[in-house]
Amino acid sequence: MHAKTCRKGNINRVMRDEAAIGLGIVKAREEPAPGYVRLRLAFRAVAERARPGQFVHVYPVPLGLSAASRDAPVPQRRLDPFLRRPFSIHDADRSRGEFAILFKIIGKGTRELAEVRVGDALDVIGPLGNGFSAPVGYDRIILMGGGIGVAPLVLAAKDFAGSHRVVTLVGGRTAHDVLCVDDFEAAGAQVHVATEDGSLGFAGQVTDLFESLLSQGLRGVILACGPMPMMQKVADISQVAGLPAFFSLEDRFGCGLGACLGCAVRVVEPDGSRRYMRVCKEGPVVEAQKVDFDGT
Amino acid sequence: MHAKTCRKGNINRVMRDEAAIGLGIVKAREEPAPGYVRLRLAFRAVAERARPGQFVHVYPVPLGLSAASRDAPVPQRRLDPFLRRPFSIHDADRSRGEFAILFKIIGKGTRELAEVRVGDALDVIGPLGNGFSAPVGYDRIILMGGGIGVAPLVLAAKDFAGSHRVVTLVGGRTAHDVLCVDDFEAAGAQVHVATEDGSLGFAGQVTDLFESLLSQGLRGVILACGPMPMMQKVADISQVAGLPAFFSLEDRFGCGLGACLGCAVRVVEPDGSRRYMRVCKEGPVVEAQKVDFDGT
Amino acid sequence: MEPDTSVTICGIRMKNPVMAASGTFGYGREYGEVFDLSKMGAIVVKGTTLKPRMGNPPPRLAETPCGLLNSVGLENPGIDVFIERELPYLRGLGVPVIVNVAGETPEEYAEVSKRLDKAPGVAALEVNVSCPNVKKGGMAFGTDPEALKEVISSVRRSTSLPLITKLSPNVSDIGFLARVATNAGSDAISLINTLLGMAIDVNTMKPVLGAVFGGLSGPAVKPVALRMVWEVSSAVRVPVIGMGGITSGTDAVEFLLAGASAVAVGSATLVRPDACLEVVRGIWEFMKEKGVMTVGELVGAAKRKVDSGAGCPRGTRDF
Amino acid sequence: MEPDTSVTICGIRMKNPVMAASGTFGYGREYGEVFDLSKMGAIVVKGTTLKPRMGNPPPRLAETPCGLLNSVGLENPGIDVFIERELPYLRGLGVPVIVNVAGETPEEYAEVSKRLDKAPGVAALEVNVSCPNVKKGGMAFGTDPEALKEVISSVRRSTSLPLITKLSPNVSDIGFLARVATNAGSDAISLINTLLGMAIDVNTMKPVLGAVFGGLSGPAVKPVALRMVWEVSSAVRVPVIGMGGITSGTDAVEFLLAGASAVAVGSATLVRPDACLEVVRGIWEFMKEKGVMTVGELVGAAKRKVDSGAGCPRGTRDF
Ligand SMILES: Cc1cc2nc3c(=O)[nH]c(=O)nc-3n(C[C@H](O)[C@H](O)[C@H](O)COP(=O)(O)OP(=O)(O)OC[C@H]3O[C@@H](n4cnc5c(N)ncnc54)[C@H](O)[C@@H]3O)c2cc1C
Ligand SMILES: Cc1cc2nc3c(=O)[nH]c(=O)nc-3n(C[C@H](O)[C@H](O)[C@H](O)COP(=O)(O)OP(=O)(O)OC[C@H]3O[C@@H](n4cnc5c(N)ncnc54)[C@H](O)[C@@H]3O)c2cc1C
Ligand SMILES: Cc1cc2nc3c(=O)[nH]c(=O)nc-3n(C[C@H](O)[C@H](O)[C@H](O)COP(=O)(O)O)c2cc1C
Ligand SMILES: Cc1cc2nc3c(=O)[nH]c(=O)nc-3n(C[C@H](O)[C@H](O)[C@H](O)COP(=O)(O)O)c2cc1C
Ligand code: FES
Ligand code: FES
Repeated sequence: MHAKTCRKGNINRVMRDEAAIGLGIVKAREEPAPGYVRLRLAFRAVAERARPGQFVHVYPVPLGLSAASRDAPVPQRRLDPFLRRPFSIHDADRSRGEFAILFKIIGKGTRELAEVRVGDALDVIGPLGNGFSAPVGYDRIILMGGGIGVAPLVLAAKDFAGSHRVVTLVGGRTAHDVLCVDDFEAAGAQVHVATEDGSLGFAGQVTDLFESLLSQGLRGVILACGPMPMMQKVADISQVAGLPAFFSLEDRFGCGLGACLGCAVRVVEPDGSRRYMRVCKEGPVVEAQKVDFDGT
Repeated sequence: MHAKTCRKGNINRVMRDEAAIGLGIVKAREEPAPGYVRLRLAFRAVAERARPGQFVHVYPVPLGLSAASRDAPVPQRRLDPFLRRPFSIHDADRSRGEFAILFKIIGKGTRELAEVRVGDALDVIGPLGNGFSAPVGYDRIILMGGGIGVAPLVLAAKDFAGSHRVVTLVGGRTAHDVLCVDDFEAAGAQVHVATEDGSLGFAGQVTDLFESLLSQGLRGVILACGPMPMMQKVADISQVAGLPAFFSLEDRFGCGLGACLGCAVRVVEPDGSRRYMRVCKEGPVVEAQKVDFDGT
Repeated sequence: MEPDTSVTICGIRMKNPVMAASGTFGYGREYGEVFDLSKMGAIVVKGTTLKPRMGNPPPRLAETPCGLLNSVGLENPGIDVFIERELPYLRGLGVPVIVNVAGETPEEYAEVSKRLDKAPGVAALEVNVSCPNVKKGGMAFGTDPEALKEVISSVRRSTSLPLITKLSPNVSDIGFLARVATNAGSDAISLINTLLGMAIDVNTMKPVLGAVFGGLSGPAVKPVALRMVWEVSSAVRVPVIGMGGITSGTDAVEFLLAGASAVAVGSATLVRPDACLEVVRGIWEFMKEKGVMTVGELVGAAKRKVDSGAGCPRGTRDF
Repeated sequence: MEPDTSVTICGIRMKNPVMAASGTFGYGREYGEVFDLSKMGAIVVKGTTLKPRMGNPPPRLAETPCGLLNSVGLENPGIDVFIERELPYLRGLGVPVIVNVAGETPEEYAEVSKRLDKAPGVAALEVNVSCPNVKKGGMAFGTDPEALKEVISSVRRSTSLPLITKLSPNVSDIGFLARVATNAGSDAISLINTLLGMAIDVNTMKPVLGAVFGGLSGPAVKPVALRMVWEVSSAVRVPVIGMGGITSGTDAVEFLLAGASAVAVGSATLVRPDACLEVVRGIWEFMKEKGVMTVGELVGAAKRKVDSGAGCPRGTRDF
């Protein structure tokens, strides 16, 4: 059923039980580390539906409170930057109707998004995508995040805490790039840190840490997010270890809804054939062994 | 002589005794009427050099105090809107190093410019253009403004007040479009108002009021600013009355410096030949009889 | 009296002149979850070929100033799967469905068109002549008049459905190609498809797109699209469907004034799923405000003003 | 060691690869009041014709999304006035001066070139083949291979100065036209000139520009410009001067990576008078950061990466 299109004011709209489209009001903004910003947004329909591993598609320019309260049916949007940006749902407080994103400032869009102030309104569609799920038969979840890859794992740690034991491996180049350790601990997860320069925790890549923990007997379902080279290593290691692994993938998104075929990752089907999969709709979470790393 | 290019911080630069280029800090913002905004900007080099009838060329997106204080040699500028916008210098307080612009919200750029907050920094070049001047032999200046055309006349009223008697004719469609009457009176000018709907002052166009005052014996140098059809009437009437008249013209500007030939108004030379004149450099003030209204 | 936004293009009656542009609306399903598709003028589905196509390697999108590049590469499940799995859904929407047809040879275009000719629920075909013609060494059908004639003629022979030719903007003389297409039997012209472009990532020092080149769309291309609509609607007598950078009702009105009889919205939908409806509303509000009662009054109105003296024709302008 | 930004293009030694693009820098005087012009790579002056030209009626400019349209119409005082009044000033700046030459017939181009050949202080000629050819019914020299060949050949015969042909982007196959120009004797290719476009004012329901059509420039066209630079630098062996939408050092580096040996900055100068110097600084900083010592290392580097396997050539891409 279609929710009615409301032409006035800041009323958000739910799209056929799946995702909502509308304005998220910025409730809090913090910089957990230089170059990283965490925003807490009030948008009940998104927060209530959010599952770990899903994402929101956000127009990266804050509209300001005035814009949100104005009589405009759709808030005035700029033409540049043109596209929305995808961000993982980092956290969700379903009872308060709020969710969070955590992002790294890297380009035009995130630079603008970093300028939001509390009270600004952001144009959001979400939650989108499939989200993480754990196959039965494992009582432990192993979360692995490289750099900003930890963003989707915090909600995963919280949500899986009820049903699983959660171990988190957080990697970064230096201690400055290691994010969210407190959040994982607050969620009751056991946390291991790796830094490439050895400035914090294990000295080496997070995949090296992973191998070392595996050799100490760690077992569980792997949910990982990070740069492609890291993912490929995780795929290889988990295959050797015989553990199920799932990735939250990144790609350049257009619509975010599965319509434009702009986001593509090559996957191997069970019959060995290859095809491009829509990361936004059939992902962003993909089974590790399905990804055809040669095609990326 | 070239002033040194200063690569850091908010230091403004004077271009060969003429104009300055740099950041103007917003000191005050008010809306004298709905849809009109007046900004007072601190930029000493502009304020000190400003003559009535000159303009500033402004990039219409506020940069924010943070941007201004950042280590960027040139403030980050957006790509859309792309061009600067020209605005007449509306007022100048040379001792405080501040000047004002008064503008009407009409499109993309002025909509953004209207959003500035006190403390924001604007990228400004100015003062540019020739400015008003009065031929000798007249002790009275007749200022005529239609709508937002009053913007450049306030500084004219103030500056000519020392040497001339100043009469101001302000026209608008309704009483709401009649701006700056207080300012003209504060400058010691005698003010006549005309509204097309008769809601304030004389009922009719400002050019009708002008004719009526002429018939009552008014004489002087006419300095006018308004839409083209009004200008054409003023040109005709002043020619018949044998009075010198000068216009501040509007056109779409590119560089504002005379280099791109993007701003053109067709003028008649003394020998009767026609050519396009660069409004930004040879104007924006032009002798009324010089304008070839057929070529606009 | 309220403005009437309905239009009829090659016999297809539409509630309003706004279509979803091919390739940005999939086969409709994804947007069907977001808003009521029956409010649209028409839906042009994604480029469909005889055989399934895998499409190009990622990345397939790159944002550019006020626009985007795409190199999707006509990924589609092939015409038979389309007819079997997608068309029934589309047919049920109560909106004219236009199928964007692509191929590598005139024969392939003809075969796809023939299969669609028999499929109920197709309102018209849009012949996409901007994809590469491998037979002819990579030269697109849309830029070579001979090849264009051949493709349109063979499609014409294989179907009685209304034919819309979608022209490529990467040409010197778009009006000429439009005449070639209509002479070969096209009932309407749609334009513009994307402008060939590219982006380079200075960090990796490589092209951003996996396919190196991609098609530019979005507001950045609007001035070029408007000019081509103006030229084509002067060159041919068939209806013109204008697109390229439309994000608002005002943009759409510009295209109508330039001579388009209908418009399509592409990239804007990627940002605002219901962009088409926003555009419809904007057109309606513009008509209301100006007291324009039918879309027809707007079509080509700017041209009539210029013809009557307010500007110079193409031959006399200088740059 | 510090990066060396100097380059030599057809024997013209430049401090850096950044030129002011023709038509946006006048004859230099206005910007000479704003910053030290001797820091520029080169100055290309505005299009100059045999006789004075009045230019087009206003409005001549229209802002568009991330760009602008202009229809200045080659307003200029004519070659003799240029040589007498403007060249002496330019000569004194200590920067290579390139004169943009335009005309309505091959003979006119040749005559202008001949007069410049004898004028001291001209480093090269840029032959602007994108202005209308009235003789040939409004078809621009830059889109007709035969006409292009004729113009470049006759200019070639009338001067020994280095010749740069400035190509129009409004064509199907820019690489082919570049080959025509170099075969006719051009020593370098510059591109892109503006894309033909238009804007319509929905309030007046008329085109914004007095001349109806205008040329689109600025960031909006950058993806098209980059692609054409990539194509042309693959099609010819002479140096390519790239332009179209450059506003930063990063933009310029993209053009170098795509195969340009130097770049020009046009529209950006209208917004930031010293945009060229900003671009120079940005290139320098990029080189410094990446440890690139000479501009030559950047030229075409993205192409070398793709040739070595990271992408597909033009013939195989799809849209
Ligand atoms: C499903 C998903 C979830 C994500 N979650 C997060 C998150 O939680 N936190 C976070 O910091 N980042 C996340 N990203 C990456 C984030 O979307 C990009 O960093 C962001 O889009 C960059 O935008 P920009 O304008 O700053 O960069 P620009 O380089 O200016 O962007 C230009 C274009 O490229 C796209 N783009 C550039 N880099 C990336 C990238 N790495 N991934 C996808 N698109 C890119 C942009 O969206 C835009 O369309 C996620 C990406 C995806 C696909
Ligand atoms: C010398 C001069 C002095 C001016 N002084 C004032 C003033 O004091 N107060 C004031 O309100 N306005 C003034 N104007 C007009 C003002 O520049 C325009 O209203 C403003 O540029 C509109 O910008 P926009 O982005 O809101 O409109 P848009 O329509 O979005 O602008 C699109 C483009 O057209 C140009 N443009 C649109 N309308 C005009 C116009 N009427 N005149 C010039 N360019 C235009 C813009 O600069 C921009 O390049 C002056 C113009 C000139 C030439
Ligand atoms: C992601 C994407 C995919 C497209 N796929 C097709 C296609 O399959 N067939 C086609 O004819 N045009 C295709 N186009 C072009 C659009 O239909 C349209 O002509 C173009 O994008 C210009 O309109 P716009 O600026 O509104 O997007 C595609 C455009 C985009 C952005
Ligand atoms: C106002 C203006 C005037 C121009 N005049 C000329 C000209 O006289 N001759 C010419 O070859 N190109 C001319 N051009 C084109 C530019 O030199 C340049 O090729 C084009 O604008 C693309 O670069 P840009 O995006 O950096 O502006 C002009 C461009 C503008 C904006
Ligand atoms: S982003 Fe459009 S299909 Fe995934
Ligand atoms: S705006 Fe460039 S010459 Fe006047």
